[in-house]
Amino acid sequence: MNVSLLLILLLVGAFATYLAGDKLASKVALFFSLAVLGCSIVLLNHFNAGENISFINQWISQPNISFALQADGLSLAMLLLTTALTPLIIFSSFGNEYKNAKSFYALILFMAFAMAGTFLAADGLLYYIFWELSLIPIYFIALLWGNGDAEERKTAVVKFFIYTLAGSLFMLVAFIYLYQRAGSLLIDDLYKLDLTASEQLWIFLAFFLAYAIKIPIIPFHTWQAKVYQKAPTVGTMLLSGIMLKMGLYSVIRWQLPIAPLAAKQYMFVFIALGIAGVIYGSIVALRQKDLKKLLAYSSLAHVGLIAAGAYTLTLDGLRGAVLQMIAHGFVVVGLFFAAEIIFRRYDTRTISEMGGIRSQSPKFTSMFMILVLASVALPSTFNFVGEFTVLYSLSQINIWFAILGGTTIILGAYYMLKMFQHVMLGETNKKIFADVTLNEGLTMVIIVAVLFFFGMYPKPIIDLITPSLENILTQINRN
Amino acid sequence: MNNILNQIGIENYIFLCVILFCIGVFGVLYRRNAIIVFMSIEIMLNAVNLLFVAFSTYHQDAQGQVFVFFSMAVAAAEVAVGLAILVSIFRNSGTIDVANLKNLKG
Amino acid sequence: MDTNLALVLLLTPLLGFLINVFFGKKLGKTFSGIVGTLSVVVSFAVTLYFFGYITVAKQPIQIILFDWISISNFNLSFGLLLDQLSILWLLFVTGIGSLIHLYSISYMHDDEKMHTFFAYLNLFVFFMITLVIGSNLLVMFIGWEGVGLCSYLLIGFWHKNQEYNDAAKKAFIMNRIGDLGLLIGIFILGMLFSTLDFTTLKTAISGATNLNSYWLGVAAFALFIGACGKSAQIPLYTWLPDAMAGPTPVSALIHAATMVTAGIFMISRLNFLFDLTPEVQNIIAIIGAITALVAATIGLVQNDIKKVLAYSTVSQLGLMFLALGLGAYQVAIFHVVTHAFFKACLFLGSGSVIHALGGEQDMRKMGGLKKAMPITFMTMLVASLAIAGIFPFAGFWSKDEILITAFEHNIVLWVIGSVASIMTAFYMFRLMYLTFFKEFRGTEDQKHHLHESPSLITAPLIILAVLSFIGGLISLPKNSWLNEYLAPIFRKVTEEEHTLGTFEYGLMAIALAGAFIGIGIAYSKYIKQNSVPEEDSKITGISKVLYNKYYVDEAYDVLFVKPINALSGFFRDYIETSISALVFGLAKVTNELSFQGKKLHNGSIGFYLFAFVLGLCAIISYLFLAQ
Amino acid sequence: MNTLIAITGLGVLCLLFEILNLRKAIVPMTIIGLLAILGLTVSEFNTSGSFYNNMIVVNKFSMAFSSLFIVLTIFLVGLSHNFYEDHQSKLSDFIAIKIFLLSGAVAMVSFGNLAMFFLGIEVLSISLYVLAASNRMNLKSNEAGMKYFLMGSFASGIILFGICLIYGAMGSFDVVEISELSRSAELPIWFPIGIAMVTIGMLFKIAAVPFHFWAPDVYEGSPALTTATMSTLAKVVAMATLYKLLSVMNANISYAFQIIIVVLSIASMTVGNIMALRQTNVKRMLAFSGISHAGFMLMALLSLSTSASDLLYYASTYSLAGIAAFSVILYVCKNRDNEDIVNFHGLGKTNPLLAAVLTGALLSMAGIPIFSGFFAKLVLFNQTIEAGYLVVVIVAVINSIISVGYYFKLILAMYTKEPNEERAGTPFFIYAVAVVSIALNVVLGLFPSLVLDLLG
Repeated sequence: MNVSLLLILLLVGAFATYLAGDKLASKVALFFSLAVLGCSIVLLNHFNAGENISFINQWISQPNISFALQADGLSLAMLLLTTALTPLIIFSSFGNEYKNAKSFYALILFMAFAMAGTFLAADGLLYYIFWELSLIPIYFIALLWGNGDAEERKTAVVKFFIYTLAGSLFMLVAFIYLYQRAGSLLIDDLYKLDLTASEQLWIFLAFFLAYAIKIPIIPFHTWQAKVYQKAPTVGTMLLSGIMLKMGLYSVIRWQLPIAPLAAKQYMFVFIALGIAGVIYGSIVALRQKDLKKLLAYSSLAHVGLIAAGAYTLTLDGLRGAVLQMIAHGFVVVGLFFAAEIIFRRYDTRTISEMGGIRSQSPKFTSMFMILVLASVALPSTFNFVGEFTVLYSLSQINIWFAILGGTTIILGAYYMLKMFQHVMLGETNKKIFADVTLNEGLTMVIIVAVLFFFGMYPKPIIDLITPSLENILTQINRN
Repeated sequence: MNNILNQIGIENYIFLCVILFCIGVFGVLYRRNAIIVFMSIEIMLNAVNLLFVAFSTYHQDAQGQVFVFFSMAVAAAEVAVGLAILVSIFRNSGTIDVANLKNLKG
Repeated sequence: MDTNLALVLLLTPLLGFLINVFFGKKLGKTFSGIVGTLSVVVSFAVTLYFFGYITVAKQPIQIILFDWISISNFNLSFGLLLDQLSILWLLFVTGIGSLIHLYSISYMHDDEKMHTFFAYLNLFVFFMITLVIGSNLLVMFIGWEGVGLCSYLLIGFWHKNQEYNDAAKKAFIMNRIGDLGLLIGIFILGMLFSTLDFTTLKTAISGATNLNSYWLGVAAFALFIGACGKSAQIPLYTWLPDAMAGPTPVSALIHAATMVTAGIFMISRLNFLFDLTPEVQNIIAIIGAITALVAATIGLVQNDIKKVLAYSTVSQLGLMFLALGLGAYQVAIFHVVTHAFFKACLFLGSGSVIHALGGEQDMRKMGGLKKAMPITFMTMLVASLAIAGIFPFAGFWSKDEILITAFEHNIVLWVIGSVASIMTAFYMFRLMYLTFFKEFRGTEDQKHHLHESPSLITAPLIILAVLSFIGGLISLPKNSWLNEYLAPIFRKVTEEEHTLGTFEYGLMAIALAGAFIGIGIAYSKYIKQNSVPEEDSKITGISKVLYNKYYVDEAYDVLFVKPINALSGFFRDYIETSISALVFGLAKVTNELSFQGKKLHNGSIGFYLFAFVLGLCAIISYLFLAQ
Repeated sequence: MNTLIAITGLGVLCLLFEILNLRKAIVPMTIIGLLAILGLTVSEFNTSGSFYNNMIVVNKFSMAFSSLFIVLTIFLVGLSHNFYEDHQSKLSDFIAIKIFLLSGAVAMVSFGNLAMFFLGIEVLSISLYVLAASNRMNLKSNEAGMKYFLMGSFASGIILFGICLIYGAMGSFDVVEISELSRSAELPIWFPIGIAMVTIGMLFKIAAVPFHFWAPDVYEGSPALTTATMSTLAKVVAMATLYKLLSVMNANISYAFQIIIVVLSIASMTVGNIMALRQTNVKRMLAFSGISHAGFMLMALLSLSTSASDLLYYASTYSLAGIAAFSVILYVCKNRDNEDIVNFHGLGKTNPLLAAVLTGALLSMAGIPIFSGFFAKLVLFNQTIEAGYLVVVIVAVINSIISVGYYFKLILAMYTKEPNEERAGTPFFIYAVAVVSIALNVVLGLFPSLVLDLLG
């Protein structure tokens, strides 16, 4: 039993969903995503039992490309994030009616397939293919099932597509160049390479372009807010919950170990960029009128911090980054789902048109409150663990990084509570806010439970990821 | 045969043919009447044919002359097709001025 | 055994919280109130057990529950530490906590969200206990932020009023500013000593030979900023007066007795660190003194009964920090305890007044309540005497200790402290006179409804009044039980003991005199001249400045809030758009090129062939040149 | 060799069918015949040899490309059934012409002698002239034919002149001799010029900048099926021939010449992509995209000795995608006077299958992974970087970004716009061709080694 099974299952699921027809599509998709989740948990056990669950096979002889899926702790963690969030996201969409549902859910599963592949691929080209592949489903999801004015949406989505593609194509060039040097794209061979400082710099930058656009790091973030706003909430969840993490994961897995010299030499620049993102994102978020846009900017701030952590090249930085990735994945999905719940009832995303929900639905309010608190990293939530570790690593590099990055806990509290106050509190709203349905409540509860559990007991995840991160660190410090 | 070539020298043949060829080219470039353009193209081809013959003599080798037949045949076929197209154009537009063929552009 | 008991102590309030959250509505108001109260009472009982244990065994109990976060150079476990300090704190947190819960059952009975209220209170107690008994800085930080959260929830309890929500938000964010400082301090300590556990940290620091005093100082200062945020010191004090938006019991519990003392707790917890950084200690002392004075001055002219109490709280906290800064931790703690008694009493009393007047908080519309509500009056009088520092009430001893310590270190600080306490005496009795003496100034129907509060409200008042009367006994000069008790925690306790000479008696006399002076002024102004503070509009001059709290809020608004929002608008409207314009610009350029190119493909065969020939010639000639 | 004869025979057969009133049978029979020929070719794949004293030289290269051409022709013939429904009487002629065109193509890739090369290219071109103008009553078609004819024959003149110069320099038409001689002594200046002129002639055929001007006009004017033929078969043939010409005739290609190729390739892709952005006529747009693809394929000429298989792969993926795209275009634009992008509005709703096919084809052209176009670009980039021309690759990358712009314009039109009206009928042949070709494309993407190892 190895990881390729997962991908096959997802792919089969995608087709099955499409064939199931509009009526059953959502159920089938949910079934398959749950199956995959279970499957990945089984794999996790196998992995912890020390079995080899990798799958490596020659694919193209000339150029020498292999179909290599390797699962170490890091990959598995991200894989679990993907396979855990996918069913949640699908389940969360049960409240909505989608035209042509079969294609919709098939695309979701296909995207999950591509993203899982990205996290598992251990061959540069394979990785790149999955990376690109994940772009197509989200493109169509955002384009066809998105909301708002069609023309505006089109521009936003096409911009997003071309923007990300542009970035990744330079990564492709970098990969080809690496292939010339290594004669193979297996990640282990790439780690073995010793490139000159200038080569590393160029490769690093080529990768950086791809990742900075995907993550996004300022100033490459302009696609984000609009797409988040225009995409259907499910798409937004996929984007912000998992797809962003592809970029961050790739930084840790590919960029840093392959070009460590550049990473070390220009560490401060990239940390500074990340932190600038934190502050910039938080400040822009302060005065957003659209709830989803506000959340988009908040996530810009958070990923900025994560990126900064990753670029510190310390164990804490990397570990904190990964923890924060997972935590942020859940929180952001929860928050966007909350936005969707409100939208289902008020049919608006404009903050000024909300308010007074608390007196209508205390249940929903408390869940939303918890999510807000988690996203501002209140201790005992999962995000605190990540944020603390990241900030600690920053403080080890330079105390000022920690102070500036730490402003996120002030500014974050500011814009989140401001948002909460205007969305939930105040005089009872005129519009009717039906109490949360069972499905909605269940989704929320699961997310909240995860956040609290790992907030108090992150040990399992830490134990899972630490060895592979240490391994990566040794690669980074190899010369 | 041979001595003539010696007296005159292959270069001159080449120059002659190049000049002929260029005449053809300029004809194609500057004349607007399709028929004349065809003729100019023919001039180009024939210039080449002449050169073929010259070279074949120069090399003492018959292949060149054989090739000339090929090229003449091909040229004939080409012109046949060309004229056919020209006729249908004349039917549809009533002119054979190539400068009027500007419907397809941009 | 101890572990389980400790867990009971910690988790019963949480249990109460959960019960009230999930079943509160079904339980009904009274019952949910009882549940909430019981859960705290249970923890109080357990605390008493531990108190007995510690006084006998003198050995702190350390409990490791599970591994929590791992950092590269050390592991953080989720552990509890029950030593003299934490148990002392637990005593009055849970003790006063249960009293206030009891009080709230009656006080909040008319509110339809009573169960939520109790849920929040229990949650607060839970987090407060976590804060106090956490065995390392990060567990403490959980409680630290948790109580901040609860205070946010409780200040904004009446969430339909956006002003209250603003106050709540303000409190949370101000606390967060402090929390950042605390975090930075934690980071530095972690880097320096590779541990955040209190006991190991203590041994590490006291054992260490060559300490990096610079970083140590930075850490101490950062931690102090955290304390400022939580304990409402300058410059982060402005949230506390606004926090009075919350229900009165909340003000009593959180914003007077317990949460705001967290900063003092943290500093005394880390006394071994602060002892090594005298500069920071000086800063603390000075900040404390200034805060005491400033807050007191503002308190002089406030007309909202709770505002007065709030500012007096800030000022008292200032005095405690003064003591901390002078290294007299046990003195500060002494004042914390006594202050907890009488300030809780005062708040609850004011609560009962407000309750009686149907929510009226303006003292100008009160008066003459003495006859109507004698118990409230008596208890509040005791408490006021205590806070004013009248012999032999609790406040007298603790405040006097502080002043003596101040005098020993620095005369100026002593002067400031004394002035502050004179003012305290003044505004407290201003409050008393305006509220209880003379005739009633409120509306008619209020007058009709005037009544003494039910026993559930008065009982806690009485208990607290008694405590604020006898509270001083725990640390009398010469034979101070408190100092004995805390001896294991602090290093220099013994040197801090001062001999009772005539000189000390003199200081006591001066302090006492000052207190009487304050009361006297108040008496002459509000009883003799029978004057009532005039309308807000008529207030002028210095008192206007004071009445408007030195315009500090406005200043902050102009200095921080407005600029950030302006910046946000600027980013949103200009930077964002211009960046994306840059991206779109590239697309536009290519499109324009394409447009120009269309003209080139003009459909003319002549031109096409011309281009053909041109290309041909170019290539041929290039080849020639290349030859 | 047998392939060539068989194909010619098949062409004659088509004409015979007409005489024997077997019009119905023509398309199926031709397809069967071509399949048989394909089988023959594949079976002979490894038997290389030379015939008629080196007039024709058969080797892996020629075999591989010949099979590709045959496959493409099968698709084109399949499409013609539906395309020529209206004027059945011409059916046999058009199909026969296509077959002869194929024979010319095969001759071009398996020539051993410049005479054969010249004949092949003329057969190809003349058949294309005819096809271009085949819609007699339509002025646009006439104009297209005329433009193509004039410029084509002009180009033939250039090629002929080039051949003549080569002959003058070498005294032989036999490529083997020529290449030996070219290696040996130092040569008269005519020789490189001759090579250059022949190359330029071929560059015209593959529509590389600045010899591309005819392409958009002719593509737009000609009947859609002819356009399909030009943009897939003809372009690929010309490319392969050019490659063979250069690789056979002088393996040690001069640096100056490489520079020229670099410049032309960069120019072609840039001009092609940028011009395509603003096109509303789909055929014209694909013409420009074809120009850019020619630019990509020119990169193969930078590493002549090694990139044969890469070129083959690129050619097959590109032409398969082209066939798929054009089959959809044929379906959509049947009975329309133009091929404007408006006709594609809402195809995603009215005919999701074909819309998906077209999307796939465009994605493949854009070089999005899993479609073989991506791997084609990849291997070419790989070769080019190995040859040391990183700059070209960077430009190519930037160009592929631009290209996404217009490919997605079409996709957007299909999925986001409302359909203007229903299209009736589901012509079997078109569906078959579309699905099979895109399927082949994807298969090539999943197993690139199938092709990449053929000539390795």
